Amino acid sequence: MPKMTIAEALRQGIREEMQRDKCVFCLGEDIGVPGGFGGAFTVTLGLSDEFGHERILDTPISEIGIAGVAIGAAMAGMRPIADVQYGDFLFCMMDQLANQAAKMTYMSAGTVKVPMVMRAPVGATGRGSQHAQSLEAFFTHIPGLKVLAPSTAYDAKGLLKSAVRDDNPVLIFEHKLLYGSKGGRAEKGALSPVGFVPEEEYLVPIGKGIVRREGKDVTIVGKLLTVYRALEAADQLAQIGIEAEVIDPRTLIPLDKELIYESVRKTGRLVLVEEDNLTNGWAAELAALAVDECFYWLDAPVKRVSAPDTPVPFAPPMEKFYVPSVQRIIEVVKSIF
Amino acid sequence: MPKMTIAEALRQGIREEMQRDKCVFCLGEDIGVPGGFGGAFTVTLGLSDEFGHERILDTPISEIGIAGVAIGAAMAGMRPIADVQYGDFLFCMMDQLANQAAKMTYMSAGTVKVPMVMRAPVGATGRGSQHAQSLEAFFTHIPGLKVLAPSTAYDAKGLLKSAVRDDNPVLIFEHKLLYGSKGGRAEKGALSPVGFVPEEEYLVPIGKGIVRREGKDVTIVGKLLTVYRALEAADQLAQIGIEAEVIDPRTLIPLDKELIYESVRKTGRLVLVEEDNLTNGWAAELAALAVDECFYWLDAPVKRVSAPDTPVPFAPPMEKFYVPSVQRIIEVVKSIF
Amino acid sequence: MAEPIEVLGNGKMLSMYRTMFMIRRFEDRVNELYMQGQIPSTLHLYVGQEAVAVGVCANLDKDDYITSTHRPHGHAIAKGVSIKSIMAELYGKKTGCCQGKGGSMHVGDIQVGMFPAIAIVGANIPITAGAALACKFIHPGKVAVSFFGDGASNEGAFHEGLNMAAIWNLPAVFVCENNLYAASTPFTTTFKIKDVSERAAAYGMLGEIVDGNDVIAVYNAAKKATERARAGQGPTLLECKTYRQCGHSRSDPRGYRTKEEEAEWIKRDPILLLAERLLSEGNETSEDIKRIEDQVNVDIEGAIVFAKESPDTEPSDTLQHVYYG
Amino acid sequence: MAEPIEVLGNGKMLSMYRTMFMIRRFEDRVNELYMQGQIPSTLHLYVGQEAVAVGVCANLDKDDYITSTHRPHGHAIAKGVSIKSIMAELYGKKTGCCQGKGGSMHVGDIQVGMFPAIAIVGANIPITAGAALACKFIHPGKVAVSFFGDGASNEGAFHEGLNMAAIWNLPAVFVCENNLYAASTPFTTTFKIKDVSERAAAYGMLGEIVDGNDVIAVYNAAKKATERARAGQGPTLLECKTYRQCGHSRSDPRGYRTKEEEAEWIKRDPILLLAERLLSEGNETSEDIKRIEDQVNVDIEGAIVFAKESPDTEPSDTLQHVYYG
Ligand SMILES: Cc1ncc(C[n+]2csc(CCOP(=O)(O)OP(=O)(O)O)c2C)c(N)n1
Ligand SMILES: Cc1ncc(C[n+]2csc(CCOP(=O)(O)OP(=O)(O)O)c2C)c(N)n1
Ligand SMILES: [Mg+2]
Ligand SMILES: [Mg+2]
Repeated sequence: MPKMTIAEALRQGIREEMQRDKCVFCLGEDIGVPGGFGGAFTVTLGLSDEFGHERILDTPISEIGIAGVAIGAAMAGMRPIADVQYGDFLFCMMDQLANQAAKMTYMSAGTVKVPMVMRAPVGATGRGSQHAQSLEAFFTHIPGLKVLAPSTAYDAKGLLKSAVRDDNPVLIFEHKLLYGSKGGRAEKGALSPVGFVPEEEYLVPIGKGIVRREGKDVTIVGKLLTVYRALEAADQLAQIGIEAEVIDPRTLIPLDKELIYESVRKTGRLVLVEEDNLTNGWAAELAALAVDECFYWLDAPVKRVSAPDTPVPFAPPMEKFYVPSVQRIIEVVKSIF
Repeated sequence: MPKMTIAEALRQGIREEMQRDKCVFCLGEDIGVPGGFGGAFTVTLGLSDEFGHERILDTPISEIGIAGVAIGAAMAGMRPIADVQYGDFLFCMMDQLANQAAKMTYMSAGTVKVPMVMRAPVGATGRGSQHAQSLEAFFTHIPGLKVLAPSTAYDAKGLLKSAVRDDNPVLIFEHKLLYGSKGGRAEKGALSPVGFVPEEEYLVPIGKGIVRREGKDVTIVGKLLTVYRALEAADQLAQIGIEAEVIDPRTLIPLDKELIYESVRKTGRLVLVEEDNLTNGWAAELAALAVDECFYWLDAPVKRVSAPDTPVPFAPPMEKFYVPSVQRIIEVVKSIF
Repeated sequence: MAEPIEVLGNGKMLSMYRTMFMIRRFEDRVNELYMQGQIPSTLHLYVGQEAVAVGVCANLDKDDYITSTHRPHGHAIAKGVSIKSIMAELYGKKTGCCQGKGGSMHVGDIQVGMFPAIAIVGANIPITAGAALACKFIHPGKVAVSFFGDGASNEGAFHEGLNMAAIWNLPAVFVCENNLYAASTPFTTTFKIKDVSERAAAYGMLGEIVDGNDVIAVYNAAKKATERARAGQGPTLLECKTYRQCGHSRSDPRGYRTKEEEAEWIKRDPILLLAERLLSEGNETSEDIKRIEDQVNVDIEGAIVFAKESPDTEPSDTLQHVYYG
Repeated sequence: MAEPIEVLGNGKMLSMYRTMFMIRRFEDRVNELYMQGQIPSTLHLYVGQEAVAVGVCANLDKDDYITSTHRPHGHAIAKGVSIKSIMAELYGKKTGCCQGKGGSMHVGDIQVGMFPAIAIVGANIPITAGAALACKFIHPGKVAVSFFGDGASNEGAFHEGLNMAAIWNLPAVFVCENNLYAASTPFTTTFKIKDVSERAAAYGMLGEIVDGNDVIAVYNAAKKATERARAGQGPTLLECKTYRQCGHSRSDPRGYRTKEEEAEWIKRDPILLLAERLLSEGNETSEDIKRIEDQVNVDIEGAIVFAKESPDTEPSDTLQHVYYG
């Protein structure tokens, strides 16, 4: 089985789905230009040679248009895979995603479907406030959308393929430091996990989380980059006798709640780690679920290790402070023992 | 002291601020057209006669432009009061609010200010999915913005005046069923609270909540319309011996956390009521704060009485089901005793 | 611009007359029922603009697509959505075209190629480009048509959608119904140009203007535009000059315009104009026309009865259809 | 288009030369330092477009406003932001013009009328209209100028912002730097029109095209546009045809364009062109020019030293400046 980066796994997933179904196509900025980048993080690199420029469609810088075209094409029978170069630009197409894509099926009483995928890179990478945000929490609050957050190459390909086949609008959030993009598009300080990815067909079901590390003392839930931070923290915590269970939900909407409840009911402690502003972040929802559904099992306050309530600063010392660190996770976990 | 509706109180507040400071002006769609509506809910009715069409500026249907113009004018020394006809349209200007207005002061290290106000009517009123949403939770998640939610005429005028004088971008969410708009613009099934509003100058400070009803058994926090639903529920609960304390935060960002903590530490029970989708709503943040800061005082699970995770349906029986009812609040409160 | 009526033939003329009259009666009755409090919510009526929807849709068949706006009843009827299901939707009944989920501003029926109407001004425009892209890919010969107002052309969505349709040479027709007002705001308040169609040039697109109250003129202009689109010759921005005879929504006293202006336009009522031509050039008799109108009235009253007698939605229906399938 | 050099006078010419050369050297050195890993993040350099920023800003003073983009170094230098504070910002130092909060894509200094640069393509355009509105209200005679690229004119924000500026006759100048590419995407891929300036007509706005590599031509065109704006005669869309000699960002191999095309444009390097005119028409000597360049090099090396020796930010600085005051 070949080893792949997340960028390669996504590319392979797109390739397989485009080969399988002629209604699948990609649209976005700079995704297929000859001699170009293959998207901001090389995910579509080379695909326009394989599939041509009609199916790897380079768009104007028009995010409303990209989303609108994807929605219209999807309602008329296609299966678009759209992308934005940075998740921050989803705000430019927010109406199309929140008011249109998410509501068409509902307003039509289930007679219209919008099978589209929107991919968005997130995470702070030294680019300042407008190329760094994590937008998951805005979209987990919009009924009608599904929201995915793959953190491994295996999940990236498997979830992308499931997303393309889903009959609903699906957002896939991808972390810039996990892509493993190469060459001129590589990211400084990237983690770039490489993993075994079957070349043959497989799907990762939407709505199933996974326990990345078993433990009996505390449950730590992370997503994307913070899954890795949590795992590193767990290893260090083990050395002082705290066995942390680390959960990667993989899908944010629909959420595998039972997996989390089970773990919390076992450990009695919950720490949530995300690279996003604290107030009204996704972690708030998990805390709210836990204090409702697991109240009688909780032995300590539910803690959130999030970014502070500030825009993302540029200078490295501040950005480092902004993103939840292994050290902060360890301290917070210790604080509830 | 005269009695006013919220629409009248807002109008009076705008009038006073425009008289006080020539840099204050209004912009929006249909706000000043002669013989027109004075905005979708009559708040600016008549003001263009008083202040002229330069200061009550009718705009094209261009939400990106409205927000962008407000931001640029604010950074260059004006104090714009912009509005959207329905809160749902804030999604059309999301980039300007989230990426621009909220970040200019930060990115400039505090050297640039954006003293603008954006008013937005929210709430379900029989208009279907795209004229009905409550968008508070999207904006409480954006550092750099302040978010207000006045539920009485007194607070509406006092908070609006504070917002106009604030040197930061302030969003004011107003509930359609609370305006008390008259004539052709009246709302079916409106609550239209009327209250005493001093004609002279007064301010309601941003960041101070208020206890609307004292009680020792359970804390209920609502906002906008659900404050009234909570109060009604509290009266009925009193008849079965449950004394509920009802809190109206009035300001969502910055939030008067201590007021809520104090109450929860006293009652040991917390129920959150909001007219918004459950998942990742504003109530999630309050639950997350409580389970962290009040954990050892909580005697029961923290409960949320929210709208279900669906778009807003059109037909009255469904819409009625969607919006949290007095009955649902009562049942949920009983369920934790 | 308008071809002699013979070219089209009386059959076509009469069927367009029938549909225009159907829309008019539908809106008039809906307005009465709304005033009586039988229909909930708010309404944006199409009175006076019937020639646009009918003249355009007479060039479309079931598997061509249209997108619409907050003012969609006329488009829906012209595209062939059953008046029973539209009426029932306005009543919020389970038998409505959106089973009560959508309401007036979101009527549609994918079975006849109409997506749920979109009440976010301008948002339907790039979506139309997307549907047109799908036509190009998988429904050759089909077109996607977007209806929107003068005000909508000030939205960023208009700009992005038209440019994409132009550069990809998509089979789309963008029908701008310029009724001189965006809600209460006069055209001249928000445009420094004379005609919306001037904006087509900004995208290298063909722009045309037609008398939106002359259904034959609209029909012919739309015929050219749809034929070009079907033949792979690209999109058109078709501006139809027309007038909303009623208020913008609900009870709108229309204080922002003069009674004289209204009178001028009502003189050029599109249904009146067509009736006159049918009598003169088409030498139909007023009996023929009366017969059509009587039948329409019967149908509409039938739709009202159907709507009233249809079952209400269940509260728990709220929870269905958030996701497809 | 370009007036004879005498009209402008050698003083002006030399100072524009100085600023253009300053930008060029600044970008070249920044690129070296970036490649050496001394400067973090990513960079969008302005090499080849210097004549636009300089020719336009030579018509502005400290209290006129400009908004910029992801490619702002040239605009900042031309508007008078100190190169020390820009350099320090790129290094992420506390002495930077944004105290390390902004970085390359957000440099600015309100003291000299430059808002933080906006890296959301097109988003600065309606904001410029807003600043122009404020000029009209409270800063009579002042103008607001927006710099943006060809790609930005496909954003909805462009459409809405230009229309508002036009209908309100605002003192704004919209400077489109058409460098033929949006990142890797050639102009012709996303435009069916020949020139961005054609879009001005869609708003009833004046549109002009100028050779963006001829600083005198840019200066004169911007002079007319800013004078019109200051005199209350409304906004202009000024398209400057130019070329980005460097890559789009960081290490961009520029495989999407030919070396021949690059060579053609480099032949018309704006700094070279001005130098030639100074020597011929301006009859300056190469010594005069050399003297200017030497001084600039000294200043820039000084800025680099300043940046390197400046203190880093503290982690806890992150928490400041979320709100004003
Ligand atoms: C994005 C957005 N902004 C504002 C509104 C409120 N609104 C509804 S209809 C309307 C006027 C639309 O004018 P026009 O496009 O000319 O269509 P018409 O009503 O004349 O048919 C407005 C402002 C909306 N629905 N969507
Ligand atoms: C809204 C938005 N979409 C996409 C991007 C990513 N992006 C940054 S620069 C760029 C190209 C801009 O092209 P142009 O406007 O011509 O300016 P140039 O880079 O040529 O100076 C793109 C697509 C962005 N920053 N903002
Ligand atoms: Mg109109
Ligand atoms: Mg460019």
